[in-house]
Amino acid sequence: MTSPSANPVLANAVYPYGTRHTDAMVADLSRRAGEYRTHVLRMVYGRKSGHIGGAFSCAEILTALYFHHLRVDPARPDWSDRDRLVFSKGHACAMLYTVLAHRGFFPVDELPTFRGLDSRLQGHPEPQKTPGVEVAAGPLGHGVAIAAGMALAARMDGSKRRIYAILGDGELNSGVIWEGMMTAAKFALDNLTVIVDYNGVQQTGTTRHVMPTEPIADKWSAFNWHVIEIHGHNVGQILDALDRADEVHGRPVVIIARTTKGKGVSFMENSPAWHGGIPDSAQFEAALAELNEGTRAWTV
Amino acid sequence: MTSPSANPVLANAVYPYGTRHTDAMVADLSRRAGEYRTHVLRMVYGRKSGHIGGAFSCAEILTALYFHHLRVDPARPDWSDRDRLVFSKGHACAMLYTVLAHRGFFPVDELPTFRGLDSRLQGHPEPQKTPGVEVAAGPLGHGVAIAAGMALAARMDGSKRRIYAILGDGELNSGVIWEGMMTAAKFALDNLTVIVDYNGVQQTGTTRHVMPTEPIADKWSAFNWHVIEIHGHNVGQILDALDRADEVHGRPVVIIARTTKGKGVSFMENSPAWHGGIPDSAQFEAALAELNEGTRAWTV
Amino acid sequence: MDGLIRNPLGSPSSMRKAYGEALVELGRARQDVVVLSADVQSSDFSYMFEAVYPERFINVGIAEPALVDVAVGLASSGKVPIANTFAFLFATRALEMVRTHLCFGGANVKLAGAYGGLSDSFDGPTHQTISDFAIFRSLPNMTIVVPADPLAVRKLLPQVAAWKGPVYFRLCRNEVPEVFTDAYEPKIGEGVTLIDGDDATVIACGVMVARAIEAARSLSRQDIRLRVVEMHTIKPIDSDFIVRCAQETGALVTVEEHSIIGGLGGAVAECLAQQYPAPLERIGVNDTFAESGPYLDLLDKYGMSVEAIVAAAQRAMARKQASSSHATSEVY
Amino acid sequence: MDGLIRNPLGSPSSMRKAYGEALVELGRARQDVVVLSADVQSSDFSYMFEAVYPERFINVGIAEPALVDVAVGLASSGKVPIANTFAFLFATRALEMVRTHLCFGGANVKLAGAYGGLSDSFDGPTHQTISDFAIFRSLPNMTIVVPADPLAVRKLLPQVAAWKGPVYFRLCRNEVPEVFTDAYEPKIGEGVTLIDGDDATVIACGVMVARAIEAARSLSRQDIRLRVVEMHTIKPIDSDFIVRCAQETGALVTVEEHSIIGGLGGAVAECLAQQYPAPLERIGVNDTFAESGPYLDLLDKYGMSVEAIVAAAQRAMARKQASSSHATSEVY
Ligand SMILES: Cc1ncc(C[n+]2csc(CCOP(=O)(O)OP(=O)(O)O)c2C)c(N)n1
Ligand SMILES: Cc1ncc(C[n+]2csc(CCOP(=O)(O)OP(=O)(O)O)c2C)c(N)n1
Ligand SMILES: [Mg+2]
Ligand SMILES: [Mg+2]
Repeated sequence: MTSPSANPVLANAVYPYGTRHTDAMVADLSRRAGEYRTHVLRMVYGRKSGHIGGAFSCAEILTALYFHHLRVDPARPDWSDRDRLVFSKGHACAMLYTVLAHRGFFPVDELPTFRGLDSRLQGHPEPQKTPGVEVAAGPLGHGVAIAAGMALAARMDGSKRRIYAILGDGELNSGVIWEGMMTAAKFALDNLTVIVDYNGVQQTGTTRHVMPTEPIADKWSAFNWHVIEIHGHNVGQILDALDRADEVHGRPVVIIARTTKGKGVSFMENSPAWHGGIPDSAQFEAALAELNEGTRAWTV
Repeated sequence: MTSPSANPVLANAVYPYGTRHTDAMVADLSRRAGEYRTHVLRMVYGRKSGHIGGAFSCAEILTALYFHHLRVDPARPDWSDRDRLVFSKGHACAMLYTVLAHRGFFPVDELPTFRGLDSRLQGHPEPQKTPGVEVAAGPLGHGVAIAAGMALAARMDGSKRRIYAILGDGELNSGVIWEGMMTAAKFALDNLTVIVDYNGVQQTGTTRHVMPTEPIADKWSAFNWHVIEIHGHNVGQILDALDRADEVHGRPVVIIARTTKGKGVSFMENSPAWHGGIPDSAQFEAALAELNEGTRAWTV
Repeated sequence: MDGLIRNPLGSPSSMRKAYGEALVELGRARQDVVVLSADVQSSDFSYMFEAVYPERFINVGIAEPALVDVAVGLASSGKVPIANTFAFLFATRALEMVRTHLCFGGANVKLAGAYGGLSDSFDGPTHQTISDFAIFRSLPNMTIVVPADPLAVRKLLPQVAAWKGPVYFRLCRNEVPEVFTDAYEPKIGEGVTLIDGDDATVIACGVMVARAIEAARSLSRQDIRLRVVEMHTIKPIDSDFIVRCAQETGALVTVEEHSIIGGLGGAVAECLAQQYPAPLERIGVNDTFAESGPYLDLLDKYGMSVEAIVAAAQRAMARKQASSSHATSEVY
Repeated sequence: MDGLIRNPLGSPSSMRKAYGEALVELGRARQDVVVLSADVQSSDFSYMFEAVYPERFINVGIAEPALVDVAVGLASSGKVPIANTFAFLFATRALEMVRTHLCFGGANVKLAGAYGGLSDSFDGPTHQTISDFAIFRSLPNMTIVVPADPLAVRKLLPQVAAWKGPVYFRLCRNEVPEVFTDAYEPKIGEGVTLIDGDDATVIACGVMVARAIEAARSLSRQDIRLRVVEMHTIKPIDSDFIVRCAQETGALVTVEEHSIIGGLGGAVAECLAQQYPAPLERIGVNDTFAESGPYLDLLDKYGMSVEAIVAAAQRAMARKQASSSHATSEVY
C-alpha cells in the first residue's frame, strides 16, 4: 500500500476560496476524498472501533470545504475571523480527522492513534484536544443551534466569516435541530450554511423505516430556510452549491446533499450494518481494493 | 353575582357524542365558555397568581371537547376506554379545572382553592391530585409525544378511544413537539387529534416577535399531518372540525384554531402583559363586567 | 465578622430585580457579555438588560436546549454569554447541552437559573427546583454559585462573568431579607464565617442564610453559640473550611433550599466522611416534591423553618455530646 | 453467603446479551410490557425483543425526549414501557421528561440505561456516564437499580418491571466476569453481603463488584478480612444495612463506576454523616471526564483498579485505627 500523502505539499494543495472550479480541480478533490476513505478504513479497522458508513458519505463534502471553501489557517487554528465548521454528526469524525490532518492541522501519522488511550483523536470530537475541531460532538442534534450562535457572534462582530454545519439525516429526528432552525430563521442568519449528509440510513435502518424524513425540502422551506439540493458525492455540485449559498440574502441556507452511506465500498453501501460495523481482515482487504480502484478512476 | 352552576344539571348538560350541532347547542356551549372565563378570572384574582390570557383563549375548545366530543365519565375517571385529553399548555389550567369541575369531576366550589396550600388544584396540572387530569404539565412541549404514546396504546389494545392534545402556539418553539410530530406521523396515528391554540402571543411578546411560527400549516403538512384551520372561538367550527378529524385515515390531524389571547376582555386581548398578569381590583371589576356582557349576548 | 451581616436583617427586597440591575451594570462594564433568554425574560428579569442593550440580547423562544447551544456558539466566538431561564430547565431540559458543551467541551457559558428552590411557589413542583445542586455538582468542571441576598447578587455576578469556565448561578424569584452589610466581600470558592461560635456550625447557602442567622440569634438567647457559615459556592466546595469547622465545633448542620440528597448537605457529608467524620444534620426538602402555595409557607411546611434549623442544631450538638470522646481525634 | 459468589469468578460474559435475553423472557411472561428504543436497539440489545415481539416494540428514532414521553403515554394507558437508550441520554437529554412525568407525574416507566459508566469506552466521554446515579438520586420517587453481572440482570429485570413506579436500570455495554452463583437472590432495596469480614466494609455496585471481590481476596492473603457488600439498589438506599456495617467494621469503602460525587459514595456518606460518622473512602471517577480507550484500561487509569480498592481499604482501616476510641460510641 502506498501512502496517499507521500508528497504532502502537492497532494494536499489548497485551492483558495474563489478559485474557479475547473474539471482538474474537481477531479483532484474527488480523488483525495477517495484516498481519505482509505485512511478512515485503516483507522477503524486498526482500532476495531468507529463509524465507517457515515464517514464515507461525507468525504467529498469535507474535502470540498477544507481544501477550497473554508477560510481557515492550520497555522492559526484560533484565528478569530476564520470560517467555522460545526461537525454535528460527530460519530463520523474519522473522516474529519483525516481531512484536518491532510489540511495540516496535525500530522497525518497521528491518525492511527484514533480512539486509543492518550490520543488527541478521541472517539468523538473534543475541541480542547484536537486542533481544528471547533466544538464537541457525539450526542446528535446540536449542530444548527450552535452554528446559529456562531453566526450571531459573527454578525455582532461585523465579521464576514461564515458558519457551516454538517448534519446527518437521522440526526434530523432530534428536536433541538428544529429549535436551531427556527432560531436561525428568526434572525435571518444568511451567514450560515447547513449541509445535510442525506444518505437515507441511520443507525438501525433506513430513515424511511426508522423515522421518515420526506418531504425534506418542504420541511426546511416551511422553516424559512433557502433550500439547495445536490448530489453529495459530486464535488462540482458541492463547490457550486457552497458558492450559491454564500450569495443568498435574508435566509439561512441548507444544502441537502444526497449521498450514499458507506460510499465507495459496494458491500457497505446503503447498509445500516456498516453504520458502526467493523470489517474483518477479508472485508478490510476487499474494501481497500475497491477504494483504491475508485480513486484510480479519478487519477486517469 | 349569580353562580353559573345554580342549576348544575341543566347548566352543565352534556351533549353526547354524535348529537347534531344545532344553533341552540352552539349558543349554549358558547355561553358556558364565557361563564367559565369568569371563574378563571376569580381564581387568578383571588390567588394573585395564575395565567389568564392563555386560559381565555382555549375556553371554547375545552368546552366543546368536554361537553360534547370527549367520551369521558366523571364517575369513572379511570375508565380504560375513555378518550384522553392531554392538556399540554399546562399554565392555562385554571380553565381546564373550571371545565372539569363543571363537567362533574370535582365540586365547582373547590375552584377557589386554586394554587393554595393543600389544594387539589395545583399551579400546574398534577394527575395524581386532580380527578380528570390525565398527565402532568407545566414544562411546555410534551403534549404531542405523550399523546402519541397514548394513541399507540389505544391501537395496541384495539380500542376505539381517541386521543386529543391542546398545545399553545409559543409551545411549538419546543423541539420535543417536533419529535412527537414525526413519531405520530411515522406510525400514522389517525386516532390522534392535536389542537393548537393559535393565539399569536407567547410570554414575552407576539409569536411574530419572539419566534415566528408561519407558515404554520406548511410546517405540519411537511411533517405529514392532516391540517384543519378554524376560528377557535367559534364553537360550531370547533365541533365540526373535531368530527372531521375523526374521519381522517392514515394521518394524525392538527386543528389550527385561530384564537385571541385574553379573549373576552378588551384590555387583555392580544397583550403579552396578560399572559401572566394579575388584575388589580378595578381591572377585575372591568373584566368581569365585560365577560358578563359577552355571556349575556349568547343568552339572548 | 459579625459586621458582615445586618442586625436585625434588612427588610425584604427583590432578588430578581437586583439581578436585572447587576446584569445591566455588567453589560456596561463588559462589551463581551451577551444575554440570552428563552421567552421568560419578564420572569428572570433579564428584560432589564434587553431594554438597555437590545443588540446584545437574544430571545430564542421556548427552546431551552437551543438556548444553551446558541450560547455555546457565542462562547466559542469569544463572547461571554449569560443564558437565562428557570433553574429547573437548565438542570433538566437543557442538561445534555450543559454537560456536553460547557462541562466537557469547555464552552465559557454562564447559566443564571431563575426561580431556584421553591421560590416559584405558586406555579408548583414542576417549576420548582430542588435537584439542581446535586445535578450540576455531579458534572466535572462545573462551578455552582448561590447568592444569599440582593447585595450578594451584585457582588458575585461580576465574578461569575470573570470566572474561567462554566458557572451555574442560582437565583431566587422573590423578595428576601437583606442579609449583608457592605463589608461583605465574597470570593467564589471560599466559605464565609458570618457569626462565630463553637457549639456547632450551621453551613447555609442562598436565601436560607437569613434563616440560619435567625436560628443562631434565637439559640444565642439560650447561650448556645452557633457558628454560621455562608457557603455561596457549592462547587468547588471549600473542604478545608468545612473540616476546620468540624474540628472546631464538632457538630454540623447544612441548610439549603434543595433536596437533602446530593446538594450542599451531600457535599459536606462527602467531605466529612472522607476527612473528618462528625455528626451532620441536613436541612432541606426531604426527598419529595412540594406543592403550590405561598413561598414562606412552603419553606416552613417542607422542612426549612427557623425552628427546624434550631432543632437540627440541637440534635447535632446532642450527637456530639454522645460521641464526645471522638470529636478532635481524627485529622487527615 | 460466600456461596453467593463464584470462586474464582466466572469468565467474562456479555451484559447486554443477558439483558436482551431477559427482555424477551419478560415479554413472554408479561403481555403489558412494551419496549422502546431511540434508534440504538442494536447497541442496547433491545433488538432481541423487537425480533420476537415486533408489535410491542417502538423505535422513535434519535429523539430521546420523545422516547420518554411516548413511554409516558403508554404507561398512562396501563402498559409497562421499558425505554432503552444510552444511560447518558436518559440522565441528561431526556431528564426533564423523566423528572416531570415519571418522578412527579408518577408514570410507571422503566428506563434501561445502556452503556453505563465508562463501558462505551472507545466512543469517549460524551457517550460515557459518570453522573447518572447522582442525577437520578436527586429526584424524588426514583428507584435506581444496578445489576453486577449477567445473572443479576436476569434476576433483577422482572423485579424492575414489577416495581411500582419509575426505575432506572443501569447496564454495562461489555463482557464482564460472572460473579454470582444461582444462590444469589437479590431484592430491590436490600444490600447483600457477599463476603463477611470485620476489618472494613467495601460497598460496591455494578461491574465493580467483581473488582471489590478481587480486592478482598487479595487482602485476605494478608489476613485482612474485608467485608464485601453488593448494593445493587442505589435508591432507596439500604441505610440500616450501611449503618450496621459501619458499626461492625468501623471503616468503609464505596466502589462504583461513577463519579465519586453524589452516587453510591455520596449516598453512603450522607447516611453515615446522619447516623453513624465513620471513615469512608470513595472509589470512582475523580470528578473528571475520562477519554477513549479500552474499557479495562480506562477503569484502571481513572481510579477503579483492584489496587486502588485495596489501597482505599487500607487507608480506611488506618483511619479507623487512628480514631479507634470512637468507632462504636455513636448510634442513632
Ligand atoms: C442524541 C443521540 N442519540 C443517539 C446517538 C447514537 N447514534 C450515533 S450515530 C446514530 C445514527 C446517526 O444517523 P445519521 O444522522 O443519519 O448519521 P450518518 O448516516 O451520517 O452516519 C445514532 C443513533 C447519538 N450519538 N446521539
Ligand atoms: C419548557 C418551558 N419553557 C418556558 C416556560 C415558561 N412559560 C410558561 S407559558 C409560556 C408561554 C407559552 O406561550 P403559548 O404556548 O403561546 O401559550 P398561550 O399563549 O396559549 O398561553 C412560557 C414561556 C415553560 N412553562 N416551559
Ligand atoms: Mg444517515
Ligand atoms: Mg400563544
